[in-house]
Amino acid sequence: MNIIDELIFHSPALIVAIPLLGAFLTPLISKINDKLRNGFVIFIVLLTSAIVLLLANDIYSVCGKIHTYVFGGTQTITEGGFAIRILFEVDGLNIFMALIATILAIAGVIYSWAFMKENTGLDKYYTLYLLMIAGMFGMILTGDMFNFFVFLEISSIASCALIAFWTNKGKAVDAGFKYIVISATGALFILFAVAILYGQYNALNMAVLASKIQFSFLDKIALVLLISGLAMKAGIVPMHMWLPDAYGRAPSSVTLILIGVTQASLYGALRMIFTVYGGNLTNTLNQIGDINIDLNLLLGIFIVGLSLLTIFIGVLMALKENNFKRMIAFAAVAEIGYMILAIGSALTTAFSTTDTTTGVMALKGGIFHILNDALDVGLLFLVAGAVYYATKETSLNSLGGLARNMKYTTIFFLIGLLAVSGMPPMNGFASKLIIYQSTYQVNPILAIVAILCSILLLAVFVKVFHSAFLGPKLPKFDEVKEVPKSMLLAMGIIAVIIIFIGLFPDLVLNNIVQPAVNALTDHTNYISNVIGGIQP
Amino acid sequence: MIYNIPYIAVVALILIGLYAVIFKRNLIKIVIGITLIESGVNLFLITLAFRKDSVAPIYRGSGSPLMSLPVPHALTLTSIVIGVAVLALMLSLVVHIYRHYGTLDSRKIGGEEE
Amino acid sequence: MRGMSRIVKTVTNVAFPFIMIYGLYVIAHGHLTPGGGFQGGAIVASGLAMLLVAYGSIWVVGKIKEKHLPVLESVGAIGFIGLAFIGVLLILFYTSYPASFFKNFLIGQDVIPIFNEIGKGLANINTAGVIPLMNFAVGLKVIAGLFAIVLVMAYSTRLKEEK
Amino acid sequence: MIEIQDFLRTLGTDSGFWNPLVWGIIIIIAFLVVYIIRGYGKKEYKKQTEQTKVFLSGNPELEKEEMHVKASNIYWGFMESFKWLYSGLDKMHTGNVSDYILWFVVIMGVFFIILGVI
Repeated sequence: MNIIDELIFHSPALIVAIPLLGAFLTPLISKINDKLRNGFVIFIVLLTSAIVLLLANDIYSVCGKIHTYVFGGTQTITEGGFAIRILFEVDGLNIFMALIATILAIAGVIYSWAFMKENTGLDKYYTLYLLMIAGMFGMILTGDMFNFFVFLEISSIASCALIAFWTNKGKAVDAGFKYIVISATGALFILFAVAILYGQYNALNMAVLASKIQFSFLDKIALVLLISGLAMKAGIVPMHMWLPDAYGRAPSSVTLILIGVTQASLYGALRMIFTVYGGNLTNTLNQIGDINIDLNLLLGIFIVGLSLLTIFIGVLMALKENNFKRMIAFAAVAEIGYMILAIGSALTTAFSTTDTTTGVMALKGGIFHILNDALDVGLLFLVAGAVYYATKETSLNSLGGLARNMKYTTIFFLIGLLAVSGMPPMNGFASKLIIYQSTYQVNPILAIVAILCSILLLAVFVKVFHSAFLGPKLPKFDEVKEVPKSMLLAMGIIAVIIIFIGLFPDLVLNNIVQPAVNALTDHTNYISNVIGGIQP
Repeated sequence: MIYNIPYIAVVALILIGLYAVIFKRNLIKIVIGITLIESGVNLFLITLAFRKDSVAPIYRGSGSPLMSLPVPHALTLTSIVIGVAVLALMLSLVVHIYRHYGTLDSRKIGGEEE
Repeated sequence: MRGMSRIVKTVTNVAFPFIMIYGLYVIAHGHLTPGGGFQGGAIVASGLAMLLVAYGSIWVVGKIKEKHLPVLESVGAIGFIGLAFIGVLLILFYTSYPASFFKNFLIGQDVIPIFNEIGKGLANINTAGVIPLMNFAVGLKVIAGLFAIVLVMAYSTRLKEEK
Repeated sequence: MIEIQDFLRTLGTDSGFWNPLVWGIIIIIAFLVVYIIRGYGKKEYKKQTEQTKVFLSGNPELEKEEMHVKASNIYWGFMESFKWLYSGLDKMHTGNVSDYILWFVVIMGVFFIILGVI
């Protein structure tokens, strides 16, 4: 084996370990020089990204390949048949989420260079930032339920401290406190569910659990606790209220990673529903008369109901809001609604024997939208941060006429605006088209609500565009200059990716999204690949 | 019955914790509520490890053939460590909130206009 | 925070060394008996917190340079992750070694004789390869981290009293 | 690996399609149309003359800050007609952390009932 093969073999561990090592090296390096520290952090993130790309290349080379990495040993199962080793299991969905996280991490780190320059305590900022990135990657890559909980807590502790990073503002500290209360409670209920599952099956590994699960009474309780805990972390209405607080008060570079953490929670919910409980999804729960109510139908209808609420309330609150970042945060809530709308519709149909294509298509749209949402909302938050950096204003009421001084920022905002409201030729169009199409086949009302809310979303951002960037040049903003180059570079990276995906959606759909969908729907492949057919 | 008492205690602890988080206004009491939930979950994990007539998994020479499971012990320990970190973070945020607003009433904080 | 009465200080003086020794014992024997890096570190940190309560934060801050604690904490964390990394990095030098992250490379291998000798030798006197070393690293991190937290919190109460 | 013609493949659904080439041409045509229309504009427009001054039917020009439509004034009618909805939503968003957890418990309870556990 040459060095590249070794690197690929060890990559799941290295992706988490390198940011972790970098995080604790940062305070030591920042004793030497500030610029060196910033460069070091960027180097660490780029190194991690390179390894992610290597791993992605490896995963996509063979259809349905799952890379299993064992910590501290070589066999997945110890002598005596105990599945107690910690495994990292990387399949199409994991690597898809890891690619999203990579883009966000690179953009965030580059953005931080200029954005956080005037703050003190930057060594702690970068330490926490890398810890947050490590936690996010860990949540995405792990194949162990308890390990998932640990990384969830790592990422939420680090992100909480970063939300409250501007401690001179009371609201930021308040938002940080709310976030830690929410995430601690959610994570504890997830831990409770993990404990229930462990008590029944003596296993913590997702694949082993998936092969053993019986769907007994206790498993139902565990499912409820898992999904509601992860749904709260993912910001689904009516558990979304922490999200505008946290997104709105955190520094913009932190918000970017927070989006990744939120979506990692969403990934966790997907993994729990489709993989761990995947074999039991068509279990009949109730019989009313002649009608059998299956689990997937019940779960799907519940999730669709929540998603409609999420889209609707998110958009309506965004229309009313006058704080720039809080408004984008509410729009982000609505965007999350689109994803779970697609996932819920997929659940209602994915396992019926008569209609197999609709469910897969809805799932495709939903997963594609995860990528697009991260990029669009991330770009908008970066623009909001740039506006704050230039003007020190957060309220839209006191902004105006910025397009005259901040040309590039305006263009980036326009790109983000078009993308988030699903206009061609941006990436939001492709995924929303698939979502409308597939939900229309499930129930036309769903598609109608989705399209209406998409139009309202456009209205929201037209309001921002008008009040912040258009209009006469205000005298108090005469001195405003374009933001520094590193911030423009970070926004540019995301904007270029948005336009690329927007122009060639089919390419992305076939090469990146399709393996993720396959990984979700084919849960027997997951089990047999990871534990190798051995029944522990 | 006697073996069910820990589970009853788990549910009671979690419910008391949730009660404190939802209905108490003092931030310190909310923090205490979260710690109570955490203790409930930890107690649950520890209880799972115990088998009837089992001994701690470190004594090899004792007569009993049964050992309690070591894995949930490790899980509980990790959970406690995380709990300490969360507790410290929450309390330090409460200190900051008190410095800004001069109160710990959760209804009176964060409502000011900018 | 101001110091407490002479009785408290005297009792602290007597109890402090025993708490330290006990905490360090728990760290050092973590792989054999119940305990380990975190538990021992917490014991040591609670001993230091007792010092803080008895003598007051002003006195303690005068004795300890607060900015050195984060460095100590980082060193502990780097030690832990570095030991885990060595398990992977060995592959660079010995191609047939079954390396993996968190590999316990000091015991049970024949590829690297020198490590094997040390590992076996130490294994005979009741060690477990890298686990005690990791316990030391974790203990260092926990002592520094918890003490820094307690110190900062005591510091903030001092500010309030001055108001 | 990815080949050149993969870039030009069509994303097709039953109700629409997306082809980079077709849409690229359409966007270029749209820009051309815009450019042509722009070409019909006034040629005698000159910057920094009396022409560019604001003319409000002879009224004096307002301060720049008053000229700009504030964000809270946009969609005023929409807000007004949906007041009943927004009053409910405002009541929901209390900003109190206890209520957030209360919603979580409520959703968990609903979920318990739906899955038939209780």
